[in-house]
Amino acid sequence: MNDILVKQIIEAALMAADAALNIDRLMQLFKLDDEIPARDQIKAVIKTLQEECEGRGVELKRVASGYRYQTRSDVQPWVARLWQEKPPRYTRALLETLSLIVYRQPITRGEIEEVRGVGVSSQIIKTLLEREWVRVIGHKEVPGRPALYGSTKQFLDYFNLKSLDELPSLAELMDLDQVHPELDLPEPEVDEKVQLRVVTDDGEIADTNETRH
Amino acid sequence: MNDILVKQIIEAALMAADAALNIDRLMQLFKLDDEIPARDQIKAVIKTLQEECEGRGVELKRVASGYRYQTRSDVQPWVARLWQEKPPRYTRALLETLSLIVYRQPITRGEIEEVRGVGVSSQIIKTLLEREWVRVIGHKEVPGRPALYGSTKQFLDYFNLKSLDELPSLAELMDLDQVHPELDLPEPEVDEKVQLRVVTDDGEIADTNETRH
Amino acid sequence: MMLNRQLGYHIGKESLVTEIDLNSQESPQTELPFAVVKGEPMTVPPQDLYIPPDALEIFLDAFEGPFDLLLYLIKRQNLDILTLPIFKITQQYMEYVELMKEMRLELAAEYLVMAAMLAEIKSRMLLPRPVEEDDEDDPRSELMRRLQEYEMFKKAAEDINELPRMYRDTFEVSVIQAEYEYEYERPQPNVDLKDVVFAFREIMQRAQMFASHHISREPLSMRERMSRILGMLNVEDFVEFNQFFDANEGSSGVIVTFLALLELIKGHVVELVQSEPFAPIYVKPAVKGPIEDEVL
Repeated sequence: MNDILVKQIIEAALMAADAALNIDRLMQLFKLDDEIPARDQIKAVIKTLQEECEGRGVELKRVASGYRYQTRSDVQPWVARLWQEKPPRYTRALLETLSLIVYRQPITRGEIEEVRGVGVSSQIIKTLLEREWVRVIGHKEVPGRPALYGSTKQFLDYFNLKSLDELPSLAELMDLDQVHPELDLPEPEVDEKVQLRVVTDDGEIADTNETRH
Repeated sequence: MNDILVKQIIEAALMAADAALNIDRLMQLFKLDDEIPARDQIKAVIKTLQEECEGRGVELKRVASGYRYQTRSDVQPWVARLWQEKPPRYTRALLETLSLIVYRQPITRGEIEEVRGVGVSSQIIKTLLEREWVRVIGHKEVPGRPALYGSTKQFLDYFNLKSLDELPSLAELMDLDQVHPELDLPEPEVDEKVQLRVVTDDGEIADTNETRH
Repeated sequence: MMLNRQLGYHIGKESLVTEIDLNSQESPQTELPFAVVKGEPMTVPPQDLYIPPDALEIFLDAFEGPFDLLLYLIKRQNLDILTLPIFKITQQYMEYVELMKEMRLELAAEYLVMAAMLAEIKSRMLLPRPVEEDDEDDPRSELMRRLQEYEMFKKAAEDINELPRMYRDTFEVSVIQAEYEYEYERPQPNVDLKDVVFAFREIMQRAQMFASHHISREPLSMRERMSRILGMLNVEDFVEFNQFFDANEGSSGVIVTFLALLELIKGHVVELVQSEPFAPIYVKPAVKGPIEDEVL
């Protein structure tokens, strides 16, 4: 494989990865190729890539777990404004997944998909795990041993609940009027709001555009 | 603010953002500064950044909702090995439904079924709505007030398109109207018009068309 | 319009494909075999009319409806839609439909509608037509127009499938943000409990016909208890049965715990072990060996 392609692959992988990658991990990218680049070659490529960051807005840093691209600290005050203006929002798919985990725990991803009728993206599960609202509490002893998800104490804390019992039951939910007094739920328009989210929920971008029209 | 810093900030912001950023959004990063770079300056910076991607593993691509850095498709086979998960694939039924919504928007489910000659499952519509590739853009004033579906910016973003104009043009209807001139078939241009109408959601699209690379 | 049966057929098919999408390592769906017959994958539709009986249903599944099947019949013989050989096609189409009926397949209504349409066109073609009549009354016109239109979108769908697509052909770049002096933390989305509760209500409304009444009456406290039991088993592999019960919770608490344990055993999530009669009963996770972390 030619050197340019190796360099392109390594740059792209480091830029697309969610976390730092070490040399071993980078070498694995080539495992299906006839010729795996040598460790030294990869190191040399990284060095070149680092040099090429000279004067740019990002740098290729070495951290404990490997190498990663990150924004330069001198530009970070501006970059951070991307998130300061508007906190991101969750999609309805995520909220539905969360609600199923809360109400139907322990539950597997497959079971969630079955009820929802559509696939659940790994991203959603990952976000919920990172937020520490759900966790893997076991594995179901069926083929594939899928993880079983349940809600956490952090979930209860965030929503100021002492226990899940404080959530309205399904029967209560189906009869909205009954729910109102207890939960102080707003009018059914909430549903509309949630639906609107589905439409505009690429977060900030949709909204900034809206302001221009 | 000096030009180098502006360029570094824009590069870092585009690389750190989760989604594409448009020029307005990039200008907002400087709103607390004494001097906000002009729109033209930002465009020029983007052009330079695009040129600097030449020969690299990533490119700065223009899509419907703005600019985003993404990995080049030539390195995709290697970069994809970072993740175990395979990208989702879509059924023909879903893609046919999507193509009807995209090319014939606004369109009702009944009209889609009419062309396809089979029912469109709710599943498919749900998946498309959830992916945010299509949305309900109104209701047809006929009995039942069926929803009218249209495509979204997210659809364009996902498929690497700046606007509906970039979609492959519909195959021309064969010479059916030549053989049967009285059939009064809709000209393909009808669809083009619909496309143009929908495209107007981003003012910048038009004036940066020529900067595509 | 659409029969319920047809709807069921599509839902079943769609969820099947979703399943494949999530787990399969296959290359694009167009290369998927139509069927596996006697161990041999069939990657192309059979060239003659004979379809092995066990493949017929899947064969039918390979088509997106009567237009698709008709197009296939026309293309297979290098025929032109514009000179739609209605007799030949009708004959072949009917042979398929008959075959499907013989197999007692639940034939989608659309296929029968098309059969009727073809039969009608055929009979009108047989009627003598006045010489001065123009093409407008060609009985085939409407069918030809619709076939063409369908073919156009079939092609458009293929084109869309070819477009470079996120995660299949490209990934977005997302570099880490440097820490800087203000120690800025990315804000997490705020969620209102109402949104979670309403999301659940909505799924349940949608999925009501699938929900078992038994499950919907389950008290949430039992679900929570199931999670708590599994949490204890995460820390320790073997926990003595008695340890799950807290007398301070009163009889209702004990019952909830007991039901939760039964539910977990039923779901093959935990197992009970007892070395000999009257020895302490232990609860352990049903999974043997180390639990692999979910790959995300």
